[in-house]
Parts: sequence; C-alpha cells; structure tokens
Amino acid sequence: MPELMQFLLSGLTVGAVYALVALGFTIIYNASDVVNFAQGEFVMLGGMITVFAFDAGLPLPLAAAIAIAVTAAIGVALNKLAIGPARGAPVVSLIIITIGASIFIRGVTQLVFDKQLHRFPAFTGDDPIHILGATILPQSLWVIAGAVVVFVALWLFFTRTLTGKAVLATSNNRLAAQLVGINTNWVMTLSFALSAAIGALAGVLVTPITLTSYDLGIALALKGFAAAMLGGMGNPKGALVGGILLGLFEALTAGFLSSQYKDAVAFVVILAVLFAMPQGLFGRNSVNRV
Amino acid sequence: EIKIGATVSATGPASFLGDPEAKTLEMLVEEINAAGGVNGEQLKLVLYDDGGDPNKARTFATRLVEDDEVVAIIGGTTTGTTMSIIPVAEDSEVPFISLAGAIEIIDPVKHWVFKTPHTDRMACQKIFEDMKKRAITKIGVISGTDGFGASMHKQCVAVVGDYGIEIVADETYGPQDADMTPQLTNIKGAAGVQAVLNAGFGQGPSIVTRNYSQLAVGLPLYQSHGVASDGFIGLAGAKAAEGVRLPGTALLVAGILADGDPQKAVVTAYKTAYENKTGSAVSTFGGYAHDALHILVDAIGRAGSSEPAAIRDAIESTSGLVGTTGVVTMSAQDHLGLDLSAFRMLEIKDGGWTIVE
Amino acid sequence: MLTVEGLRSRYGRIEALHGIDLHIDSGEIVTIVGANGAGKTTLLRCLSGLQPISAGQIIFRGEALASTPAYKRLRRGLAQSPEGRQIFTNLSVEENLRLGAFLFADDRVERDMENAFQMFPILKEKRNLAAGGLSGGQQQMLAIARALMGRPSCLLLDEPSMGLAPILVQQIFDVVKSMRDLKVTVLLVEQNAFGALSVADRGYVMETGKITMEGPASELLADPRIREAYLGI
Amino acid sequence: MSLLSVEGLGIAFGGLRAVDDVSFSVNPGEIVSVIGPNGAGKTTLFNMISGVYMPKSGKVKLSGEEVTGFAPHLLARRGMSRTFQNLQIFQNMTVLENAISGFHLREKGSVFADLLGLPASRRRSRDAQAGARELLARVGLANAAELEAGNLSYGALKRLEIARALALDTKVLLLDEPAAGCNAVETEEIDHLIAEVAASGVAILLVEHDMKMVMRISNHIVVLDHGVKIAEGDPAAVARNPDVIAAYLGTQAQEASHADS
Amino acid sequence: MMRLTTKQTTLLVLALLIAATPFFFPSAFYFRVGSLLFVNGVAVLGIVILTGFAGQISLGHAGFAGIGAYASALAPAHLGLHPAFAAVLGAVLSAMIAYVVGRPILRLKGYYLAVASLGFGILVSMVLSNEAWLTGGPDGVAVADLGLRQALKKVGLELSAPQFWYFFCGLCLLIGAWLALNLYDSPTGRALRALHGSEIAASTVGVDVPRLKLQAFVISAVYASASGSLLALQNKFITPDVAGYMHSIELVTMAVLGGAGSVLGAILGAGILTLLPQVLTVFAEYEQVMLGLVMMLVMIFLREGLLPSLLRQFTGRGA
Ligand SMILES: Nc1ncnc2c1ncn2[C@@H]1O[C@H](COP(=O)(O)OP(=O)(O)OP(=O)(O)O)[C@@H](O)[C@H]1O
Ligand SMILES: Nc1ncnc2c1ncn2[C@@H]1O[C@H](COP(=O)(O)OP(=O)(O)OP(=O)(O)O)[C@@H](O)[C@H]1O
Ligand SMILES: [Mg+2]
Ligand SMILES: [Mg+2]
Repeated sequence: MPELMQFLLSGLTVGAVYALVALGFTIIYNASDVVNFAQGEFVMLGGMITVFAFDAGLPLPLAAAIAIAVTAAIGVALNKLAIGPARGAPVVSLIIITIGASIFIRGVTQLVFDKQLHRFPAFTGDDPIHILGATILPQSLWVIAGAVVVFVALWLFFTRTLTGKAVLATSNNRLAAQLVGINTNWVMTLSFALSAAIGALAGVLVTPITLTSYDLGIALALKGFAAAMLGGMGNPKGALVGGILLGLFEALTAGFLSSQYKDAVAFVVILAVLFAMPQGLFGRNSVNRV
Repeated sequence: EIKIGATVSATGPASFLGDPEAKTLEMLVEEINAAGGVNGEQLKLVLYDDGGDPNKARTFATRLVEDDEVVAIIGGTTTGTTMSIIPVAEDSEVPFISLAGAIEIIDPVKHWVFKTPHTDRMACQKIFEDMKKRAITKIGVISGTDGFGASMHKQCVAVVGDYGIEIVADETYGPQDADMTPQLTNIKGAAGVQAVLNAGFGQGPSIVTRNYSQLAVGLPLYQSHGVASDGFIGLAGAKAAEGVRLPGTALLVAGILADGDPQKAVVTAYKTAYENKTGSAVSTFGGYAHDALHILVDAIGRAGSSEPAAIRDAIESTSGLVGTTGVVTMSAQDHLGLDLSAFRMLEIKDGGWTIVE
Repeated sequence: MLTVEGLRSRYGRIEALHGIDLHIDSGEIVTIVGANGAGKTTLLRCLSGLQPISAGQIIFRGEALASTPAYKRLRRGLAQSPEGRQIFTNLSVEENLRLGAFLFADDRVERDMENAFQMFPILKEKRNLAAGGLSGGQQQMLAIARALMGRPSCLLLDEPSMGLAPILVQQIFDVVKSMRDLKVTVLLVEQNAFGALSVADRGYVMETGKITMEGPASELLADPRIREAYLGI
Repeated sequence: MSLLSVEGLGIAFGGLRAVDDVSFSVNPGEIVSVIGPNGAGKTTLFNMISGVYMPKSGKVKLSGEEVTGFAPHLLARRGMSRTFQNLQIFQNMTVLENAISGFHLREKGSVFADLLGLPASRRRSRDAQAGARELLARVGLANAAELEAGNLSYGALKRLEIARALALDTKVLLLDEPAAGCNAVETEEIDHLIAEVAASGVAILLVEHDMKMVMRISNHIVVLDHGVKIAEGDPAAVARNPDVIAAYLGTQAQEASHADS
Repeated sequence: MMRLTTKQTTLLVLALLIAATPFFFPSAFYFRVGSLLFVNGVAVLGIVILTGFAGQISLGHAGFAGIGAYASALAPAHLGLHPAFAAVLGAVLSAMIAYVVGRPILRLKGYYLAVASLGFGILVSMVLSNEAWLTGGPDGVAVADLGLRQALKKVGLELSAPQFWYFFCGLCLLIGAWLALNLYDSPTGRALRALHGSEIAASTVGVDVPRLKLQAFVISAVYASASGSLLALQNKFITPDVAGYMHSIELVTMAVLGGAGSVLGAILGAGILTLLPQVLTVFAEYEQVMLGLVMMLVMIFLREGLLPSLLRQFTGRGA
C-alpha cells in the first residue's frame, strides 16, 4: 500500500496546485462571467517576480509580497486598460481580450526577465516527510495549506459579506447592480486585484515544486480551467474539489494505468462528470424562467 | 554581403533550446563580421523565431529562400520543425544545417541537409556503454512525451539490446508536469531494476531528479544530453542532483578539460564570449548553433563562393573542424561527422560537473 | 424636485427621445402614458443613468445629473423599478432585497425588509429561494420591493402593474398612493392608464419620443382623446 | 374529441407543488383562459403542456394522442405553439427573420440542399418570407421588419412573439400574458387577433391578468390557486364565484372593472 | 435594378482578392503566406458556422484538423489510398467522430462546452503524439504528394509549389465560403441562429435543437478536417501540433477577431492572424507583445469583430 499512498500524496500535491489556479478564476468569473485566460500569467508572474526579487538579494517573504502586490496591480491595470473599456462587449470578445492579454504579458515578461527556467528554495527545506511509507515534500504541504486558506477566505467572502454579494450581483445583472447603487467598475477592479493576487500567491507557493518560466502560465491555466469546470465554475468549493480530484485522477492513472494517457484519462473523467452533471460537481444551476 | 538564414524556436515549448541558439548566432555573426567577415564579405543573418511550430518553420524557411534569398539555412531547433524545413531546402536547393537531434534527419542522407548535434541514438549508446561498464543489466526508463523525449526513447529502445541491458519499467511524463513520483514509484518497485534513465529536456528532468531524491530510490540516475547546462544543477538542487550522470559535450566542462584537449580552446572561447555577452550560462544547445555557423562559414571560405551548391559541396567535405560538440568530419555518407568520442560521460559531484574516467 | 429640459437620447443612429421637457414637484405623483415604443422606458433609463443622453438636462434636487454615473444616482435618492424586472436571478429573494439596501448598513434595513414582506407576503415565503424561480408576477413584486429598499426620495416605476393579478394591481396603486404620505415623489409609467391616472396628480402623454399633452390627471382622464387612444373607452 | 386535454397534471419544485392534479380540455375554435393569482402555477402548467418541463404526474393529450413530456419541437410538429411570459426573442436576428423562424417546420428541408443553395431551398425561404411579412403586417410590425429584434420596445416584442407563434400551422396556441405591457387600446387589437385566430378553428389556451380581456373573449375559464384548480366555468359564473373573487379578483378590482366598462 | 446580395458581394470580393493580389507579389513566399491564410480561412469558416451562427463554443476544433491532416498522411502510406481520397476519408472520419462526440458534448453550454471540446481536442492530439508506431509520434510524419500539380503540368499549366497551393487553397476557400453563405440565409442557417438566440423558443417553433447543433458541429468538423488535409498536403509533413489546443484557440481567435458571425469577417480575421507573425518579424523580440496588443485593441475598439464593427460605423455614418 505505500505505492497507493505515494500516488495519493502526489495527486494531492498536483491537485492543490490546480486548485489554487482554479480558485483564482472564480472571482473574475463571478464578477463578470468571463473566464480570464490570463489567469495562468498571474501565476507565472507571482513566481517570476519572486525569483528575480529573491535573486536580487531580498528576503524570500519580502520578494513574495512584492510579487503579489505587483501582480495585483497588473490585474487592476488589465481591468482598467482592457476589460473596462470593452464594457458591454460580448463575452467571446472579452475572452479574446484576456487571451491577448496573456500573450502580451508573456511577451513582456520574456523581455523584462528571460526565457530560462527558474526556481527559488522551498520555504521549509527539501527533507521529505514520511507518511505511511510514502513521502511528501514540505513545500507540498504549503501548497495544500495555501489552497485551503484561499478557499476558506473566498467562501466566506462570497457567502458572508455584502461586498461578495455585490460581486455576484454584478455578474448576474450588471444593470440592476448599478440601479441598487453598486459601483460596478469598482467591483471589477477589486475582482481583478483579488484574482491576480491569488494567482500570484499560487505562483509563489508552487514555484519551488513546478519551477517557473515565462511560458509556464498556459499549461497551468488550462489545467486550472479544467479543474474549475469539473467542480463547477464560480464556486470556490468546486475549484478546490475539482483541482484536487483532477490531481488525484492524474496521479492514480499514472500509477496504475498508463503515465502516457494520464491527462487523457483525466479529461475523460471530466467529460463523464459533465455528462452526468452539466454544471460540474458544485456548479449553480441558474434558474431562468420562460 | 552574404545572407545566411536561420529559423529557430526562440519562444514556445522549445525556447529552452532555441533561445541560446538565437543568441549564439547573433553573437557569432557580429564577431565574424568584426573580424572582417568571410572571403572579404560581411555576413548578414536573417533570423526568424518559429515558436516551435513546424508549420511556421516551413513558412519561414520559404521566406528565407524565396524572399530573403539566403545562401544557406541554419535552424530547426526541434525535429518537428527540422522535418518540415527539409522539403523546402531540398526543393529550392539550399544547404540546410539542422540543430535537432533525431537520426532521421541525416539517415538516410539527404543531399542538402546536415546537422550538428549528436543523434539521440548516440546519447543512448554512450549511456548504455557506461551502464555496461558498471555491470547494470536491468533499467527503468522514464521519458518526456515531447518530441525530444519520445524520439530519444525510441532510439534507446532500439539499441538497448546491443548492450545486454533490459528495460524492466517504462514510464512517461508530460512536458509541463509538476510531479513524477507515481511513475518513479512504479520504476522503483520494478523487479531487479538497477538504474534509471530519464530522456527529456526542460523542467521535467529537474523535477524527476528532485522526486527521485524525495523517494530515496538510491539507484544510479542517468539524464540525457537534453539537460546539459549549468542551470540544471541549480534547478534540481545540488543535493538531489548529486551522482547524476549524463552524456555531455566538452562545453559543459570547459574549465576542467585537460590542457591538451583539442576542443579546449574552442569551448573556452565560446563560453567566455557567450557568458560575457548574455550574462547567462552557456548550454549545449547554443553550442549546436555555434558549430553550425562555423561549419557554414568554414565551407563558404573553402568554397570561395556564396553559391548554395558550392557551399553544400564544401560543407560535405568539412574535415577536422573543431566545434563545441566535437571534431567534425563529414562525408557524402555522413552529414553529421561526429562519433561517440565527442560525448563525455559527466557526473555531478558537489554541485559541479566532473568527467567520469 | 426633478426637471427635465430638452432631453434627447439615441440608440445608435436612431433618436428615441426628441427633446423631452417635464418637471415633477416634490411629493408629487406623476404618470406618463403612451403607446408601445413611445419612448417611456428610454426616458426612465435616461433618468436613472442607464441610457446616455445626447442633449438636454436632467436636474434633480437642484443638481444636474447628466454626468452622474448610474450607481451614484441612488445615493442622491433616485430609485428605479425597471422594465423587464431585472432582478438578480441567481441570488435568493432575501439577497435581492438586501442588495436593494446595498448603500445602508443600519437597523432600518431589517425593518424595511419586514415592510416589504408585509407588502408582499409571498416574498417572505420564498425568501431563501433563487429569485429566478419566481413566477413572473412574483418577480415584479420583488423588483418593486427592491427599489423601495433603496429609500428613494424619488421613485421611478416602469409598468409596475405588469403581470400582476388584479387584486395586486389594486395593491400596487395603493402603494403608489401611500408614497404621498411618505413624501416620496413618484414617476409612474403605466399601460394601465386608467389606474395610473386615477392615483396620479398630474400626467404626461408621450408619443414617438415627444410629450404631446400634459395636465392634471383628472383632466387627462376626462379628455376624450385620451379616453379613445389609451383607455379604449 | 377535444383537441387538447390535460388530465391530472402535476409537478413539484423542491417541496412546492406548483401544479397539482389539474384537468381540463380545449376544443377547436375555443378560447380557454387560465387565471389565478401570481404564482398559482399558470406558466408552469404551460411549460408542462408545451414540453419545457417534464410533468411529475398526469397526461397531456393532443388530438387524442398522448404527448406527455414530448420535446417542444415534437409538439410543434403536431401543431402546438406558444408565446412566453418572459420574452424569448431571437435577439441576434431581424424582426423579419424572427417571424420567418416561425415557419421553420414548413421551410426546413435537407441540410445539403441548404448548404448548396439549391433552388428548392431558396424557394422555401422565399415562401416563408412572404408568409412572415403578412404576419408582421397582421400584428402591426410591418414597418419594423428590417430592424434588429433587440431594438424593439417591450410591447412590440410581445407582438412579435405572437406573430412567430401564429406562423405554424397551429392547431393549439398557448398564449402567456399576450397583453402584458400593452395599453387598453393595444390590448383590444390583440383581442381581435386572438378571436380571429380562434374563429379559424384553432384551440387557444390563454393566460392573462387583464380581466376585461379574459371576460370578453373566453369561452371557458379555469381558475388556479396554489397549483390547484379552484373553479371553472363560463366567464360570468367565474366572475361571480366568491372563491375567485377572494383569491384573485379582489373586490375593488371587481368594482373598477365594472366602473369603466 | 442591379443589386447584388450580400452573398454575391462577398464571393465576388473574395474571388477578386484571390485572383488579383498575386500581381503584387514580389516573391514566391507571398504565395505561401496566401495559401496558409486560405487554409486557416477554411477552418475558420467552420467556426463561423458553429460559433457565429449557432453560438456554440468549441476549443477543440484543431482535433478535427488533426484527423484530416493525419488521414492525408497515413491513408496513402498504410492503405495505399490516393491522397485526394485520403482527404475525403479524413473528412468522413471527422464527420463520424464529430457525430459521435457531438451528441454528449453539445448538451453542455457555454464554458462547459468549451472545456469538454477542449478535452476532446487534447485527446486527439495525445493519441497522435503517443501512438508513434502509427503516427510517427511528436516529431511528425511525412505526407505523400497530391499529384495534382504534376497533372496540371501535363496540360501545360506550369505552377511552382507555392503558386499551385495558393490557387488551390484559394479555390477551396471560395467553395467553403459559398457553402457557408448559402447556409446563412437558408432555413437551416436561420434555425441555427434562432437557437443561438433562445433554445427554448427555437424548439417551440419546431427546431430539433440537439439535432441541429449536431449538424452544425459535424459541418464545422468537416471544414476543420479539410483545412488540416490541405495543410498536410501542402507541407508534405505534419506533426501533432496541428491538433494542439493552441491551434484550436487560434482558430476561435481568428473568427472572433474578424467577426464570428460574418463569413468575410472571419476570413479577414484569419488573414490578420496569419499575416501578423510575418509582419511582426521586424519587431523580433517584441513580436508577442505586439500580437497581444493587436488582439486587445481590436476587441476593445471593434468589439463585434473587425468587419461587422467597421461596417456598422461605415453605414452608421452613411445614413
Ligand atoms: N436597445 C435598443 N436599440 C435600439 N432601439 C431601441 C432600443 N430600445 C428601444 N428602442 C427603440 O426606442 C423607441 C422607444 O422604446 P421604449 O422602450 O422607450 O418604448 P416604451 O415607450 O417603453 O414602449 P413599451 O410600452 O412597449 O415598453 C422604440 O422605437 C424602440 O424601438
Ligand atoms: N423552475 C422553478 N424553480 C423553482 N420554483 C418554481 C419554478 N417554476 C415555478 N416555480 C414556482 O412555482 C410556482 C408557480 O409559478 P408560475 O410561474 O407557474 O406562476 P404563474 O401562475 O405563472 O404566476 P404569474 O401570474 O405571476 O406569472 C411559483 O411559486 C414559482 O415560484
Ligand atoms: Mg417600456
Ligand atoms: Mg406566469
């Protein structure tokens, strides 16, 4: 059984990475119904900026804080300069804008930094922790903890605070949101800042495991997107569960079936789940009467 | 002015390889021009970034030939891009020096096509030779599913029998995967396994190495030439990378080469120039571009002409040219011109490279 | 209280309002009647800031509103129950009401909500259900209740009686009337011209983007042209 | 035989029995109205009859054939069409195209014919277009034909929906609050339209809160409250029914509607 | 009165552009870019039908391009089929797979459909790169020559390879556009646009919504497959990249950038994204930055896509 345990721990590690990325999607989605395809770039920026600040001699926590702040600012800029001006555009147009933004951010990053792979040391060393005959790196625990903390924070935000409700209201009916006095522009700014910050935090946490480079964002965004859809878009619970499940499917498939087709199996499972539950595991079934 | 064309994957999934190639080409052309050019003419480099997309590579190759009217093409960072450039070079009769690994590029020999890197088959052979010396007969293999990993995997499977070695576990990982412990757990659990070989490039091998140490597999780990750069040790972590062996070029160990080594001067010069110019460490891949350009320039010089056909013939008669990868001697039957001796078996010790033997 | 001067507004190339002048005094109930497509909804959207204006002025409590974004107009006291109801379908009934009082965080919110529930008991029954599941008429009640939660000094109602059962239509007009006691000014757009003119102080008639008649409600109610064109009598 | 008959139809949402054991029938040329307070289950009833919701119990029969839970397009083929309380307009099309869509069943042929633009396909399109223009004229939207549907006012959209529903070779027409958002005069025009359609032999099921209209044109009225049928009969009888007055009409409304008629 | 319909105008403009621009080509390379544009255009037309008309998003259409491409590569080698028939076989295969996959997938909506189709595309590209014994793996496989160019030579029409593929792909694009334009204004096209507007209303007027969506999916898959075949045949070499999700996203971007609901617009979008990388080579390092910038700016200022937005402004001022 230590093999199974190892597969599970591996799945949990990778799953937590996906979950963190997926959680980043939820806020912007909840505020605007847009899946922000630049979310992976936020993760990448979190990692890259930390790397370069750290290499420049800053202590790691400070480097990470700077990375998160800068990325949040970039998120706000993205909203102000690109998403905001396109207000009222069809959702597909907004998606293309976010894809354009992701290409743009990638391009700038490769100019400002470089195209190499990077990594900074794990927060609490590399000595594996033994659990039931299997091992896990301490950094994985950081990632898992990060995912759980972000999840709890988001869950509280959306269920317990009026601001959280204002975010939901903005995506549900922007017009009505304005009528009840919600400054929808501000909501969007807030959402982008939070999403970007969560993305950057994810980047800070996962870089010691996944390494980082200017083009790391695409793959992560794709997996995070898939995880979010599996769980049900917009629901923090879905993002967390979807991410972890996706990681577990991959690890178990790689362990027991075929490492070549592990991504394929993961997608087949997603397809099967969506077939039975078209809104994902926890997606809200929006009621629209006719 | 002599126009030389290049299309490399400076961005995209193979930018790890293509970026140093692009930088090397730019740097060397500048260097050569500063030193008076070739045959009294200045070189002009037309460089495109195909992003690793074979379709784009073909378009750029067409552009180089038809629009820029270059006399030769360097490039094709990956096997995929190379293979789609080949028809263009053959059709329009322009010599083409590829920077990709697969043996199919030059076997069978194509009239206009050459390449500088060792074939991945040679890397396999070098590794298996070393394993044989250590009396290893059962190994586990883990490879990336990208072109590099898959192609090397295929070649290794093809030649492994020649060395009396058996593959008892065979696993893969995606190029962007974050954790390979399940695959390594399976390899570790395979009956009788004595060593593990990882064919791959990019972040995969670093993560494999880290996971390998996390799982305390405790068997010799071989990496491919795909990770042959100083960066690898930093990414994998010196502790995890300790004892990892891989077939590398002289370039990686420029500092510790014996003084009499024929390559010492060339690799030291290139390494110093590159690192001064770009501020980042040299990698084997930049070395491929270095060699390609030097082969080309040497050929143009000997041909005394910048006619594509003349250049091609001169490339084919390259002899004893000292490059970073090895000493190149081509012939009509051999458009690579390297043998196994060009590879050195390296081992990571105390966070640095050492030469085994 | 509210003065509109020479208001024009367009959808792309097509002008929907060709210079509207009207005024509402504080505490007054004013109604606008007009045929389909006359521009009533467009006018209300201009007032609440959802629709850009191309010329003219809106002066509300002595201040020009033209450049005030929609979300700030509620702060000034202008609330709207819009056409098409525009409720938050994915949120619960209670959340809809709470968002109606988004600007306030005092005890009065709870009291206002109780009042709303008293006015429309069905909303209380459904308070925890998604608003999107409500019947058409229930959604209409929610839209009106939500507008009231914003504590308006001036209430813009776009066809509030639409889709309501007769018993409730009467109640809605009673609610409108009761606004008079609360010193809330009301601008009421209604297809039920009879009902609207019955409760209003004054009325305007709108035709194809222009005001064509105005006067005290009782006079309009008696005007044969109106009786023929809008009351069907 | 009645054209449409509903037997013991019921459905629940969560714990709420939105419609419970409702039965009635509609004959050709007849106008049957369903009235009841807000949330009584009228729209839900429509949704079950027209195949949007799957009933939990009971049967829907169309010309004697049981069609319970059939998909809407199968019902459309059998001659049922409807309008919606919450407008369902094809916003991305012109007014004319919206109306042409109503003729879908008549104009549709093979996809290949459409892809290749065969004369047959074009002829069918032309015929449908002619029919659609006629219908638009009938509901007073002839001038708006080329506009994008999204640009119409609410009342105009309401009429566009009716036009679209009339396009089919309809045998049973379900109208959910067709006069909402229309003033008394406009309502009367819709009245005439409905009466005309009924006179041509179509069975009409109508939900409407405008009592003047309902009383004027219905042959038969079914009253729902809390999902249950509480009364049924001809307009005069229903209007006098104390349960109906208490639950739905209200005393004042009663007076008002007498006062101005 | 001589008044051309939108359909005739579009086809005429397109045909003129294809025929006339070669007179301005300074070198054969431009034929290559032109033919790539047409190849992309063909695939994008499929997206127009699926996304522009029917409103269904697919992020997996490159999967069908991959099937078309590999059919052209493998059927001649393994089945001895003529490449032209291999392309047809690819289209048939794509249609069949689309039919099977489309049924479950198309029940999903919006982003859920997007992720499901994305998964499908990834599955295809994975099979193509993992089953190396058949497909040559990630490094790709060579494709047989179509032979049409040689045949033309026999009748005295001598064309260089880029020239031949330019006109051949141009012709294919014209045919594709003609079909798509026919569809737009046909009963089926209207029904597709209707279900885009409201599925419920569409079904109450008799539209068999699931079936029609499936038809659109199959048709668009055939377009993608044809595009893949053309690419494989002209490159004579194909790698699994053709089926990769980047290619899928690129196709959707082309369509939306130019205007997903408009045939000419989408082709314009294909043109821009095909030409842009060639133009941007002068910016070398800044290429990505510029590409991202262009995408954002177009969508911000011309939100319905280039062509529809420009037309709207144009007619807006004209009237
Ligand atoms: N979004 C829009 N785009 C373009 N034109 C519009 C739009 N909305 C309304 N219009 C046009 O503006 C005019 C006024 O419409 P409006 O909705 O204000 O009328 P209304 O008086 O509220 O009618 P109703 O009683 O039917 O609701 C109409 O001619 C309508 O066609
Ligand atoms: N999809 C649904 N989800 C939850 N509740 C529903 C749903 N559909 C209907 N209901 C409930 O069923 C009841 C009946 O609703 P329905 O829309 O049929 O009423 P109605 O008679 O048409 O009312 P109105 O006159 O206001 O349109 C309501 O209480 C409503 O909340
Ligand atoms: Mg209105
Ligand atoms: Mg209803």
